[in-house]
Amino acid sequence: MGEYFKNIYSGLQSFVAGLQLSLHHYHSRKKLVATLQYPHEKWPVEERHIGFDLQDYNVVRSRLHVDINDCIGCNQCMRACPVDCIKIESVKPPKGSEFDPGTTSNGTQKRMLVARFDIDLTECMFCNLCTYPCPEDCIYMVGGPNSAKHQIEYEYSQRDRKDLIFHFANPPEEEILAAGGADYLAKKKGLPVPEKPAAGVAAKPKSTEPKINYTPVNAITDRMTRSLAKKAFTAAVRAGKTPSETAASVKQALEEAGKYTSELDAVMESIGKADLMTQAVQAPETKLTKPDQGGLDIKLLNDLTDRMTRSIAKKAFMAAVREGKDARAVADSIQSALQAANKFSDEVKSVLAKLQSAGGASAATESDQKPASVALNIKVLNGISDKMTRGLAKKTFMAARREGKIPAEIVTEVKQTLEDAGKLTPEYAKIIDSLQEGT
Amino acid sequence: MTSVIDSMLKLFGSPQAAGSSAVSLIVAVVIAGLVVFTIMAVMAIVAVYFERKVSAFMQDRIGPMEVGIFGFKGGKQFWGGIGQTLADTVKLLVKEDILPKEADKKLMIMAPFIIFIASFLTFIGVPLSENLVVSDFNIGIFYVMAAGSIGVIGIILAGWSSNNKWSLYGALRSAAQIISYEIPIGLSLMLVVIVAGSLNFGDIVAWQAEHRWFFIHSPFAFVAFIIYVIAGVAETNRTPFDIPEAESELVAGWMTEYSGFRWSIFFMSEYANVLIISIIASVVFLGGWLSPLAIFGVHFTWLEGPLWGLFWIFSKAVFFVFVMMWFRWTFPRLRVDQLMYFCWKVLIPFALANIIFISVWELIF
Amino acid sequence: MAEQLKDFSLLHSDEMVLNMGPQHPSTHGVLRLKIHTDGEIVSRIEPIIGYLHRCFEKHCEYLTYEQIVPFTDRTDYLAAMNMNDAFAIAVEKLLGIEIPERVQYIRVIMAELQRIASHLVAVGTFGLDVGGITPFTWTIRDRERILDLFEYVCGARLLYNYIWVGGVSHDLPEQFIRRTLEFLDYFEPQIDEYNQILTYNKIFIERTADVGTLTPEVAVNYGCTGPVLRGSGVKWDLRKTEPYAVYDKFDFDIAVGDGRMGTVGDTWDRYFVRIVEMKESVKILRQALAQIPGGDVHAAVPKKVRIKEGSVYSRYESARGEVGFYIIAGGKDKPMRVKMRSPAFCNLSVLSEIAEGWMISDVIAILGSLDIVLGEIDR
Amino acid sequence: MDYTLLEKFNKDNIIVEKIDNLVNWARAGSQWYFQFGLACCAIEMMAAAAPRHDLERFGAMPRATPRQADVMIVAGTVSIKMAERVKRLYEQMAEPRYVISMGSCANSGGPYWQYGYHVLKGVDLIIPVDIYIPGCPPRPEALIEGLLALQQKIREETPFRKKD
Amino acid sequence: MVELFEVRCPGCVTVTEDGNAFNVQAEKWLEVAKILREDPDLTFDSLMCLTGYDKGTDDVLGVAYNFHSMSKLHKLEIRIEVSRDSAEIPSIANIWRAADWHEREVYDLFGITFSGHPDLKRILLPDDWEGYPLRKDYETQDYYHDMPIPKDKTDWE
Repeated sequence: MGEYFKNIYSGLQSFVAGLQLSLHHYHSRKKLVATLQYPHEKWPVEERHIGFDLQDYNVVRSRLHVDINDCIGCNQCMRACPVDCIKIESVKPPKGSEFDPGTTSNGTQKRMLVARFDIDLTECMFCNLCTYPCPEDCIYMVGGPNSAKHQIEYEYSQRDRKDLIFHFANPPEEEILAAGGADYLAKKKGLPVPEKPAAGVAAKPKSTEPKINYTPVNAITDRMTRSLAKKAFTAAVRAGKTPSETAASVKQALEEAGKYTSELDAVMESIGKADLMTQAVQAPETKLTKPDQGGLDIKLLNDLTDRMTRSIAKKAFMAAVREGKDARAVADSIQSALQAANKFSDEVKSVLAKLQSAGGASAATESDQKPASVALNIKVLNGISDKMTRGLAKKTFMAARREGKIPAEIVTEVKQTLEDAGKLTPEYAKIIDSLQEGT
Repeated sequence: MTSVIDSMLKLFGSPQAAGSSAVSLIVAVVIAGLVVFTIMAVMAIVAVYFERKVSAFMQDRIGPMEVGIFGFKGGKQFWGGIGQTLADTVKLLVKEDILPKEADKKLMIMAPFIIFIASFLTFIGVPLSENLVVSDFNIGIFYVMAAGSIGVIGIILAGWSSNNKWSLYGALRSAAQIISYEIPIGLSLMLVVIVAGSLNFGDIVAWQAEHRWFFIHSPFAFVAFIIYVIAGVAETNRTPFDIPEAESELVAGWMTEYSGFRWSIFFMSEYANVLIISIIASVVFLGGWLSPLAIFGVHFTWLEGPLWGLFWIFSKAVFFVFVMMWFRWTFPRLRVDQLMYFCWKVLIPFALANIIFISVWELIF
Repeated sequence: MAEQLKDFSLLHSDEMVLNMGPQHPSTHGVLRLKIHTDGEIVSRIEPIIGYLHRCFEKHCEYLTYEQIVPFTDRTDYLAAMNMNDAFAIAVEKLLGIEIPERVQYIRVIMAELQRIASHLVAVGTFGLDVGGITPFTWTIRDRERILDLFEYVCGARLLYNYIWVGGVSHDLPEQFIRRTLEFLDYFEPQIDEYNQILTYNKIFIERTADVGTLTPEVAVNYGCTGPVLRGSGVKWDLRKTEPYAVYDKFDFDIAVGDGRMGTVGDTWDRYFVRIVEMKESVKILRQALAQIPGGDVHAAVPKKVRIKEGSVYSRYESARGEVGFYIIAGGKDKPMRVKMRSPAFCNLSVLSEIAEGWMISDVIAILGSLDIVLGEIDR
Repeated sequence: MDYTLLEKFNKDNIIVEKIDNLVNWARAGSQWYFQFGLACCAIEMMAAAAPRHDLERFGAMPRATPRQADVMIVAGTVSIKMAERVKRLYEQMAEPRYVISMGSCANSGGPYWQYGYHVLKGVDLIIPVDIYIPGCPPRPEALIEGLLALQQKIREETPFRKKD
Repeated sequence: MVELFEVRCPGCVTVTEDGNAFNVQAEKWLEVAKILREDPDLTFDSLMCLTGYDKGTDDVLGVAYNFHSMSKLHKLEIRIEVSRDSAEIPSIANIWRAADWHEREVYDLFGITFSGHPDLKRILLPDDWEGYPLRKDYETQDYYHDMPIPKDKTDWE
């Protein structure tokens, strides 16, 4: 019994101690409150002395900033970044051109023009590894010891993710052209390189010359011997030797380096037989898995603004292309996929129409062996009131159409699946029949 | 102690006239109902703001500051953000109010109103000042106890109908807790009735006017007061007994599936219960509308009027509300079986022993 | 009606599977507990992890040693400095390079500050699980001051990339030592405040004493380390038994659970070990700050870390227990395989053993006392 | 850019506002955020709710159930296994719901975008996001600035006017 | 240490070339494990770490066990190498309970099945995940429950 009361007494004592402590915090709140009222009092605030003075910080982790005219385009930060979120493209002016990229603030002469310096801050992990190797100290995190240039900056939350990609270098187009970056500019705009020799610029874009055909030399597996062989091969071709002479010179170069092995003989005759130059570069086909698709290009889907619709559309696009369907079937499968995820909007319809027209040119020539798969209108199936049956009907409808069945077969198949699912009511049957006439 | 409704009836013409009495009765009841509803709503809004500020200061931070009229005013000024709870209520009013598909729709809709009706009914019996009680029952305490216990039904209904394991757990736990803690409350209030001799609040306060305030009347009365406060905290599901809506365990107890306006009704009736418990405590144990100076025999006439009664009751009630908030932000939470052990093995034996001792005490003195 | 009630088999009450899902206020992150309960008593628990698996070990195959350091922060984000330190020590053991004295001292100071910060969060969230909300805000308020110190040194508040292979990225700013001593003087009375409001509170003791006791044999068998193992009375602390860096120069003792409030190895002991460890860390910090030598910090930082071949397993005492890095060198500057042995991974596997038979609110308390961090468990 | 409502009320202190502004003010004033801590950003979210940067000042109260939450702050890496849960929890939230994507991992997969086979590359692939907060982890002030930006976005909404 | 094994079970333990670990054949592993645990002057009572590795060159998957004795304070590393397609190692989960989850993790990320394990299923990845990620020849799948895994960087490459 005594222990019972002792237990209660010690309990009461601890309660009183706790209560007294929280009352103390309540009363002396003027002294104890530790709140920094953010929008009005910024970090660090000397008067409340919560933080320290900005100047004597070693370094500050906030937004990355690049002084672009100090950047010599050496790509050190790009290599140091563990996440590869820095993308630099620089244009090297050709040998004799008089273009002068200028000098950096501490006097080093810049040798190339940095055409693009993007940092994707949605991927950056703010680890500060890129600021150490920079020879010019032009990339640093804003604030801290360099607060003389920029106040600490961590307030840049955006509504759209694209604004979080910071483009630090955007030189005007004339400057890039002056630096001889015509083909770079063209590639960036995605136009086929040869057609657009920039008016007025004398420099002949080099890329259309026939290039040296390295395929036979690339067959050598071991990296060391391959690079040696390639060096000898290019020297021989440049000197204008015939294929058999180049093969001999390559063989001789490899023997000096002691790398020549018997299995290279096969490579040597392949060099002898193959023609050393590739013909002029034809029009660049789209980098699609199936070249025969003609103008059908995944890039067209890029102007779908909403990310989710775009990713669903691309998924359906890839699936359809992998089955080798023509443009219209591809557009149909994208449309049904989007409808299933009720993301189908008129904006998507316009994109799909463009897709069809781009693909249409090639589709017309292609012999249409499948019976004209009449574009059965899937919307008719929406008439089915019950959600479950409608989903089932649509699934079978799409599956049947994907195999390219003729409308009559599709109708029977849809009815069949509804039947064995015990969902087929006369009223639904009528809707499915109307599918056929109402195309 | 005349009740508001009787005075209103006299106002609208003599009660004998058959025709008018029915209409005037309805009008009087509706007006009284509205008055009580506004008191509960205003009390809930002020209590939420007060609670967030008190909890903030005890945790070394500042509560709501930016919303409302008195915003940031430099370093040391802390009482800003008045409009915060107003913003909360308006937002909750226009929030989407989800009823899950498998949930039992009708019960789910009914549950909040049952709980609200429970606290609404108890408000009617609770006196606010000398002759300011909505309807004066001569069985005051008994009625308040009975009306208060209806809320349990609503809680179980809410927990069961929202078809969610968490809310079922929360509902069963809180039902067990509220029912078992009504016994100590009943017993401690019964002590007062034994001594004061009547169930009516008016008589109890009158008794306290002649003798001393009840809680210092005798040592056993003080123990009864302590038991009442502890059981009152448990009755309104507040820490250290807030197991039903324990954030860290049951997500939000039986309120998990509720959102928007229905949830705000739960919130409002919870704070109404807190107010009811503290008003009853101040009336029964601390001499209701008697001014504290009366203890020392100092009688200022200008301190005696009905309005002053209202002021004294509310200051004592606010003190109790502060104590409840103080408990909430200091103590951790008890486990369910410890809670039951504490109720049945500690509170009830003490209360029963108290009744015996107090009756012996009354015989002697 | 009568005969229907006769056979009570109708009222079969089988177990209910309760799903404390990946999103739950008290699972310290994204852990899912599948709990088989009948009524309140828990009969079987199955922790399901993997909701924060971020492929750390796959990244290590593609990144160089310097680039892995920021990724080690992100595994145990509550004790990031300890993770950096553990990885750096492992690679230095593989490289076989000598670290200057000053760097060792700086690393010990950072490690101990980080241990205090991590224990503060552990104590705070454990209070939150048991219901006391105020201790949580007080501990996080004091932790903010440690984060200020870290920010003063390396700029970042939570994930630092400060301890590199062979040294540290920046030397201590000149005000650092004075400000840290200021913090230590401010911090010691705060620990007594936590004790007053939480540790010796009767309800807290009632909730945690004799709950989820972990016997030493089971702890060793499951590979538990750190405060969880020391809470069960096993005197095992890598800083003492296998001293790395300059820990052998300081005198501090290992906090061990002694069953003051209940049996040895219960939830209260595991919690109290962390409180005592904070006091020990303050003792170490005072000695380290007093004896710190001068010297260049970047002396032993190699230009490019290249390791021919070889493999190493090195252990380090982090706030949660024994962090081990098993590194197999990959020839050039990239490791072939880095395996991080995470203490919370083993500590969590004990949960199904010690939490059976208790009630749901106890499972929450036991989980809180294990102090797990999901980033480190799922890697 | 004036964030607080103080200036607005000071100018015309007669509170005659259209019903839109009242509702927007209420919604902006009480953003109850859904505790959705996944990884390191969750610790900074806790620090934002702690005494030094007090989220409660803006009326932001942490709610544990999706039903009573308005803002879902996705703080941390959304792994593939967790993605379905995120989507289901988002759908369980009551209607005027907003999403703040906090930290690089939630914005676009962050440091794990290249070799993270189990990491979802950006939470906006599964749920629509209102505000992206950069940082790894973003400072608590950055989170508060994100909340203020969301307040600004809410104020521009017109919930009661027909969407013409 | 080696001669002690020679006495107990001849011909099952060989020292690896870099000298600080032992190679054991998968078949003899249970036997050796029991010796490690029960032998009075070995008493390796705590399994420190269990690492799966894939050297990438020849098609061999390996598992490295690091043991430690709390009482005798000495450490030991044991490596077991198995062929890539028939990766089968006897499980030591019932000798050291710590191995239970670690073996599930190695199975999850490398695909080495541990025979005799109480419930061998994926621990980190979702159950219907194809492929074993930490193998060198693993390439990520395009879609999982129609969520794209490789990052679609087309709009800002």
